[in-house]
Amino acid sequence: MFPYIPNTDEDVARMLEALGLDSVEALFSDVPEAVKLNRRLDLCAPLSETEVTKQIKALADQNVSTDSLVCFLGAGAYDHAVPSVIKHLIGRSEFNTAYTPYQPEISQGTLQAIFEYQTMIANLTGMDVANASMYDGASATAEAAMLAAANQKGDTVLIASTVHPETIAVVETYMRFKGIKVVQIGAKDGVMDRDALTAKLNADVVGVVVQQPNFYGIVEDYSGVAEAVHEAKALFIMNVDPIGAALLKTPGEYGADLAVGEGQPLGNGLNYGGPYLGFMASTKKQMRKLPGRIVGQTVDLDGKRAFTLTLQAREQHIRREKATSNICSNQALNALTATIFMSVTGREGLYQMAAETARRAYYGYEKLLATGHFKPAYAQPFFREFALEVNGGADVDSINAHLFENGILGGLNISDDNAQRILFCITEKRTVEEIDRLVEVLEAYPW
Amino acid sequence: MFPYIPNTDEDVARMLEALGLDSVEALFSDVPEAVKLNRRLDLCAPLSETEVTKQIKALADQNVSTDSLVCFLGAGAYDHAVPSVIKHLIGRSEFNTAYTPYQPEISQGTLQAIFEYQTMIANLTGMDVANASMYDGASATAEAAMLAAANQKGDTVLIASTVHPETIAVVETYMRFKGIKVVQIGAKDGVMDRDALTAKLNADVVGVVVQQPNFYGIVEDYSGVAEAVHEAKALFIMNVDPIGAALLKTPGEYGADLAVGEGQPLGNGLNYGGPYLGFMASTKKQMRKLPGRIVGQTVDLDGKRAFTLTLQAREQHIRREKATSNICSNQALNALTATIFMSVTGREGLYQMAAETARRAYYGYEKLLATGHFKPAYAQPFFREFALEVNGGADVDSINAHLFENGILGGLNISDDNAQRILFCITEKRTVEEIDRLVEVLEAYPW
Amino acid sequence: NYDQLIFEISKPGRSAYRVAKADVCDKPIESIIPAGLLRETSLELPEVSEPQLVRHYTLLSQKNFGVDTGFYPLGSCTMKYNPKLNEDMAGFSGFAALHPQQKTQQTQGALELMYDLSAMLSEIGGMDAFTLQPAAGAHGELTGLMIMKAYHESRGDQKRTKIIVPDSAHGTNPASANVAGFDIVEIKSTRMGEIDLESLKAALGDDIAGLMLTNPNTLGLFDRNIVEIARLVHEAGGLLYYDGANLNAILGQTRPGDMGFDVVHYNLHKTFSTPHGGGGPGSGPVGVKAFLEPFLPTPVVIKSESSYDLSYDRPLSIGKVKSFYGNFGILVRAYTFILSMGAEGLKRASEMAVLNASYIQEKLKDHYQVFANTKCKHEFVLAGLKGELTQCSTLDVAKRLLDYGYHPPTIYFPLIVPNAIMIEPTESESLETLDDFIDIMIKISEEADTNPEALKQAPTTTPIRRVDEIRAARTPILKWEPTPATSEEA
Amino acid sequence: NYDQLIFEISKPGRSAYRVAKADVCDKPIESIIPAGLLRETSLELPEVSEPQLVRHYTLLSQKNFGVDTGFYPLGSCTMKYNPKLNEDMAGFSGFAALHPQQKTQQTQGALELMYDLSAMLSEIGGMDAFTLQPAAGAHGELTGLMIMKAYHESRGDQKRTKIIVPDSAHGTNPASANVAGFDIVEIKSTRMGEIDLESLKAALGDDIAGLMLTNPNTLGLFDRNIVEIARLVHEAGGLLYYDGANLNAILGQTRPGDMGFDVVHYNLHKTFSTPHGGGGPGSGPVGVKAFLEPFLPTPVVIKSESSYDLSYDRPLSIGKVKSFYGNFGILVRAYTFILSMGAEGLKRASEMAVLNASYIQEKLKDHYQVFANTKCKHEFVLAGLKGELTQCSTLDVAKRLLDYGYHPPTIYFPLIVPNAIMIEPTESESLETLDDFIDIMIKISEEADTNPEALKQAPTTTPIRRVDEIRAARTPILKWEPTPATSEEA
Repeated sequence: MFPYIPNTDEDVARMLEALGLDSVEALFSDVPEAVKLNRRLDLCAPLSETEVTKQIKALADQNVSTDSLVCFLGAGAYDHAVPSVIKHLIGRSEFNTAYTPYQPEISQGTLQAIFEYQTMIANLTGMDVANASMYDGASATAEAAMLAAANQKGDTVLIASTVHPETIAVVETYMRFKGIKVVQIGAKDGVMDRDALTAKLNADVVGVVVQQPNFYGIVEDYSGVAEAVHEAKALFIMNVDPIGAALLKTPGEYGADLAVGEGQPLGNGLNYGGPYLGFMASTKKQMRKLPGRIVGQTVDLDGKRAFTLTLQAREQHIRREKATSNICSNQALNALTATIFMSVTGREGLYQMAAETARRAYYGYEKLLATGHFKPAYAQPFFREFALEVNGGADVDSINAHLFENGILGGLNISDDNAQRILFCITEKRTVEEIDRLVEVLEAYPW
Repeated sequence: MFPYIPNTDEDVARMLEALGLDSVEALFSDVPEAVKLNRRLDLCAPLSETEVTKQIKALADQNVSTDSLVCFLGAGAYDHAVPSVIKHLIGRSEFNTAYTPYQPEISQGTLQAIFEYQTMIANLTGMDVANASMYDGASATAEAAMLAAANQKGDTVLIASTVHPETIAVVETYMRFKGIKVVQIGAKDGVMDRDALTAKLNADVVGVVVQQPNFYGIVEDYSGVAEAVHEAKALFIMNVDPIGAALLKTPGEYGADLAVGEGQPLGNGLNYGGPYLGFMASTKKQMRKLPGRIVGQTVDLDGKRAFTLTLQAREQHIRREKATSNICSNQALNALTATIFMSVTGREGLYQMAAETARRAYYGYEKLLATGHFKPAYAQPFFREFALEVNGGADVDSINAHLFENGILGGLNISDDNAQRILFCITEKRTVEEIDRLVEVLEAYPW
Repeated sequence: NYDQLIFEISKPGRSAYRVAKADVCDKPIESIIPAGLLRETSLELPEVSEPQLVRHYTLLSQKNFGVDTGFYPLGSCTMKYNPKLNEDMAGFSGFAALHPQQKTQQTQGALELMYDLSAMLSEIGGMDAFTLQPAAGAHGELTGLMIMKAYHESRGDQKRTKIIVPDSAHGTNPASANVAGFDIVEIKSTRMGEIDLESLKAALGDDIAGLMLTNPNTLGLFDRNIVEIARLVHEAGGLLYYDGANLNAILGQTRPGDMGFDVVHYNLHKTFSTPHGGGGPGSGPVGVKAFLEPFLPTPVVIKSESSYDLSYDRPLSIGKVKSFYGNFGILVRAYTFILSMGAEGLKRASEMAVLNASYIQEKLKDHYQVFANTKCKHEFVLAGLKGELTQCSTLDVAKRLLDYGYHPPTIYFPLIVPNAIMIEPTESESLETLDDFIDIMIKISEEADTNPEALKQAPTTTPIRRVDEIRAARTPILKWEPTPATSEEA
Repeated sequence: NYDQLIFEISKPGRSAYRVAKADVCDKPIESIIPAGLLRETSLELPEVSEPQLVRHYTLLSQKNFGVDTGFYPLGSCTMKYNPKLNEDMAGFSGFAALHPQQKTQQTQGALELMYDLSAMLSEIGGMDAFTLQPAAGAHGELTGLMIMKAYHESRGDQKRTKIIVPDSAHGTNPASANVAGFDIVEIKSTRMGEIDLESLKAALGDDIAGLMLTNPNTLGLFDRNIVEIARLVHEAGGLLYYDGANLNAILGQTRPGDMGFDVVHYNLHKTFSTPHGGGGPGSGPVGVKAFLEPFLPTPVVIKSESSYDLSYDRPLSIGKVKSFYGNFGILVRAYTFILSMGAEGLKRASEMAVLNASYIQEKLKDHYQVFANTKCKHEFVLAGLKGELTQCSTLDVAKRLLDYGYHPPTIYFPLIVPNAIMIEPTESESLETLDDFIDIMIKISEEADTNPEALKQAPTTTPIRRVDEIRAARTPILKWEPTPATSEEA
């Protein structure tokens, strides 16, 4: 017997009898002999829970995770606090064993939570509306570019070179197959080169993509960008960090048309890169062009407030090849996680988390500079990450190896031929003791 | 603000106003000044989740648990498999944030689960009825002895010296204050000395307590004991292991009046000794004398099957000083754990778990003897634990230290002045590789 | 509305579990354990698959009401919020997978936690030492009483065989005293549930081992004569036992130790937020003044310069009341709560628990019978519906609350208050919830007059309606039996 | 019936969270980040305490139906049981706390798991290589189609700009082809939902990049002409894409690779038991034949003698479709499922999924309209109620099922079946559940004649009744706004 399969031999016999069949094999008589497998799959035999657990725990134990390292690594995935209630609530099986809420009468839990999520994302980004989630920040950015390409005249997407490389890569893949050009806007002192933007903005451009804070952790000043982009009849797309958004000028304030971003920091674990979630918010004007699920408020037959999937005319199951996107399953449980996270921190908590992150990052930054082994890679304000250049050219990989031996997960190596550079990340989770220890261990490196 | 307290300053002001008070302090004006604390409690300041987690994880990490050791230790707490569903189901807050089911209309979940538990415990022990749980196996045994003392004539409880020492200790404490004598029945070759029993059984005896398998893991033959005990007008109380009960002759089959035991092996984690649960089952005759909660089946106003706490006339909140026991809160969530555990394993799974335990223990026993470094302490059949005497007198503590250095948690040291003895435990969770490695590491000990 | 027992969805051959069979030792069991020692009767446990099982217990859970699903003002039970963080901390494998028989060198973190927790509990209660061994409040009472008895006996004072218990006491108090081998002297309370000093004086004598007291008492009132009471009992050679069930009222305000109590127990599952679990596990640590420390159960966690250890060498100890060291997993939860709240948070918790109770009392006092119209602490007691001729009872009020989505208060306790309704909101509830509860309570008091059937038929919105308790007790059905029809089928 | 939004239980000053403030760097934020870069508008997030929050989402969850609460025969979605063990394995901190930017020397276990899982998926599907990067089924389709396009382009075959999609296909098929930059050629299916060979031949040409197919198809029927179809497409220079949504029908029986498919995607959240999460996260790995391997997204997990690594140096790769390596946590769950089931269990799962569907089909075929009365695989499709003049619709049947405690089947899909009711029971359900569902379905078909209002008014037992979809779409309310009254109060 298999624990997950209730049918007993007697059940099977009864059901076969009802079907007038004499064997289970007969159920597959319509599979042509030519394509029948006719052998056992070359996989393990069924294992007991104890065996499975031992085997998989052995794999997990081969990794050295941030559970046993002090993490100063960011670059697209962030070690912010994950409030304890999250796991307990998303673990409720009414949430996690449900599927897309096609039947609103028995799905108000998921639907209302998404409605709350949409509200929070819209409020966080300062936009009018948000959808129910995308796969991740990178693909959400690509979808935003696709939206621009589908609705604006032209064949070119501009993307700042200060956007995360993984995001640029995903945007490039999506655009390549749709026949849209991707042109990068160069950087100057770590931020988008405004002159380059001006030079490249023309009638062929459908959208301009920037990131805040950018890949180097720098808080860029995007004042005036929206106006320039709109003059070129293109959409201004901002990829923003959701923790940073509590503190920094919002896409809405900058006049963006679309705000996207990676929602991982909103209570989702690191999980070696996924599942995370992408978020997407827009102005009212773009509302009916948004990809993916959207939940709206309405009433039921008795006039009672109710929530339901809406604006489905945009979606693939109705529009098929004319749909604005092919997304179907999204990252609903991660969006629920983000919703609960933002409810836990609330207005003040999220602001404090962001502010404390900035303060601790700044503390670490000054302490690291004080060692004399680093200088700032860029003279720019930053939020949570900062790039340092190694004085004297010591090798960043070797520095990181030294940190690792001391239980510290160092920053990302972003060196190039010209200089050895390291991108440190400090969140509100890092204690002063941990930051001091990072500095201390670095001091002990054989410079 | 405190995350667990919703009242805002404004709420407090409004409520004080309604009360006609001008400060929170005024709420405590009835506390005499002489006993007011008037200083801050000397405890930490409120900590954030991140801080609490770091601090407590540091404590947890100071322990070397069976999660990182291969466990051959038993002696009252057993490393059997804990099916994964248990945590997910007992984590449901409708179960774990409820209290004693005083209101049956909104507590059918807990009540039905306890009814299922009672049924399973009765069936497992071969008894007629069971109560809803006791604190642990040792105190359940003491309660059984109390029951005997309250209802049988006499002032003496006999307890086999092969019962777990912790259980004997708890029974002695309870009896001491109630003015009941506890007399131990000596052992011969690891099992209760029948002649000693016969010699000590007299009219003063209210109950006889034995354990199966006994403290040394030995499966004792209790045939005929019930008859002798009953002849002395005493109650026969068997403390049995619940996994072993699937395989071994039951208390019911031996004619016991009361079956008690430690329910930990039924899906409860080791938890450094608790929370576990005690179970207690009896013949129909003793039903109305059982201590603690009992759930019964009845019907509701509409005639629908329903469950409710029953026979409460026995209990402290009704009977006060005339109650048969003072127990109020029991170990309900652990009993639920046991219920789910027995539902997961089911009839066949629990038998297989017991049988596989016995087979692997036997395999390890033979392998260990084959090293030539041990001889059997007793020539008796065993179930999961077996006592070995060290040949040549090497020190058991030193052997265990050697095992620990190799990631193995050795058996309990039960040496005395005459011999170095070790009590090994092997459950169905131990793989052949792990057992072989135990032997291999032992071979490497500098004998 | 799901209504099957796990046995009723069982079918031979199903299983939710696979046991790996090692390919060594294929011996039949009879060759390992003689056949005569083996079970002969069949093992009647359910046979279900995992999907069925999970659905069964998930649906069962949905028939339960918990703190996480609604307001649970069950007086004397302190149904406060159970922080999820507590669960996570107790779940660390360094605790959850720790074996109680491991050497103390391997369990230093656990021992440190217990040592620290004892110190914190001592500071909170003004006591000198704690045992964490008792598994619940009543178990703590028993332990404390044994300590008191052992103390008197150790001084050769064998005649102190009686414990004074007020008539307002929790039922566990006299029951525990009885189990500890004492005789009980019940004394009357005043109308406010306070100790009647004259009755106390009359009861005191050289046969009295001590007095058990809850303060604030079971009416939720703080006994202002506590200093005098303590003086009287001590003068008579007795000891004072503090029932900590109501500790949530006084954190950071006053301490049992400062009031003169010699022995206390706390309910960690009440005051310190560990989940009640449908009736347990709880934890009932017992604190004592220094002169009673030698009598604490063994082992005691001790600290040396560099490490922690377990001390068993305590000749005056009462011995053990439970295996090993107590409900350790519950201790971790309570420890987490104390760190999370800190000194300020614990004080605030009591303040808000008292404020919430006082507010409800104020708002309901004109709508229900009042027994003792005075300042309450964390809970208060109403004396049933107004209108002597009402057709409805306190039980009806409780059942009607179910229809409105509330767990009823404790009813008919304390015994000294007729038709008692004992309300304890705790600090976890919002003013909005309190206001709504108050509105509903008032509405029910009106319904009692205008539509008594609504109360008497209540509840009607719950998975089942009122149950036949008498039938349950008269013809007890305490376990499931296959019906003959089912047997035939199988 | 709880009906508040989290914003409606919010009150200024409440908080469920405490952020520790370090006592270093007390600088105002403006001295770290210039004021001009800071947020000016207020941040409208709820302010609630933790007890309120936990109760809110607990009560919300209770308004949901999931596999753990009942039968969920949603066709094409494979709502099988989600083993709890999967969750535990994904929760190991060695996985859950692993940072995607860590060096591969620190992530060997994760890489080994991905490498092994790819190999297992290849064996199951008869493919040669897999990417685990796509986050969902549709994402996998898109990835697969990009690979097909990149392949043709790499051969200089620029004119293959079209993808053939049958009219019975899942909506994602044409949508994905469009997003991948293809034009779509829709071909008709036979009455059985099989590919019409003549239509296929007519559509094939040197502008065709490939054909997307689900087999068994969306009617649940196995397309017996699959070998001929593969031959025709390949002969015309096209590739075959296998939509793995229906893979649960054929595990261990036949393999897409053996049928001639060049590219496949699986839905790990369907066939491999990972929870659907209310709509995700899913995982949509894509498998290819060896000649397409160079086109897989980067990075690819590679194995050397002693270790695993991530290879980015793949000049023909389509690039990246997602950050990092895919929904890794979902991969762990699927891996766990495969180990738990083993070769025998996977085969058994498909057998029982097909048996269960066949059994329901057999029992319902006389009570509902049958579209294609033939052998089904893991699901089957009914064509609505019998009786041409019935007042009730397929939607009414679905809504009536809610009253009986069942999640309805997929309805009005596939589009080629009028009034479609698409039933997929999966292997997780017991015969008792199937029989009860069958009885209810028959009862509803009778009610449609005898008491049509019962269907048209359904559901009446759910937290809400039918919703006004038109209003939702016409005047979209997509986020909560404080009502003026609330604003004033605040």
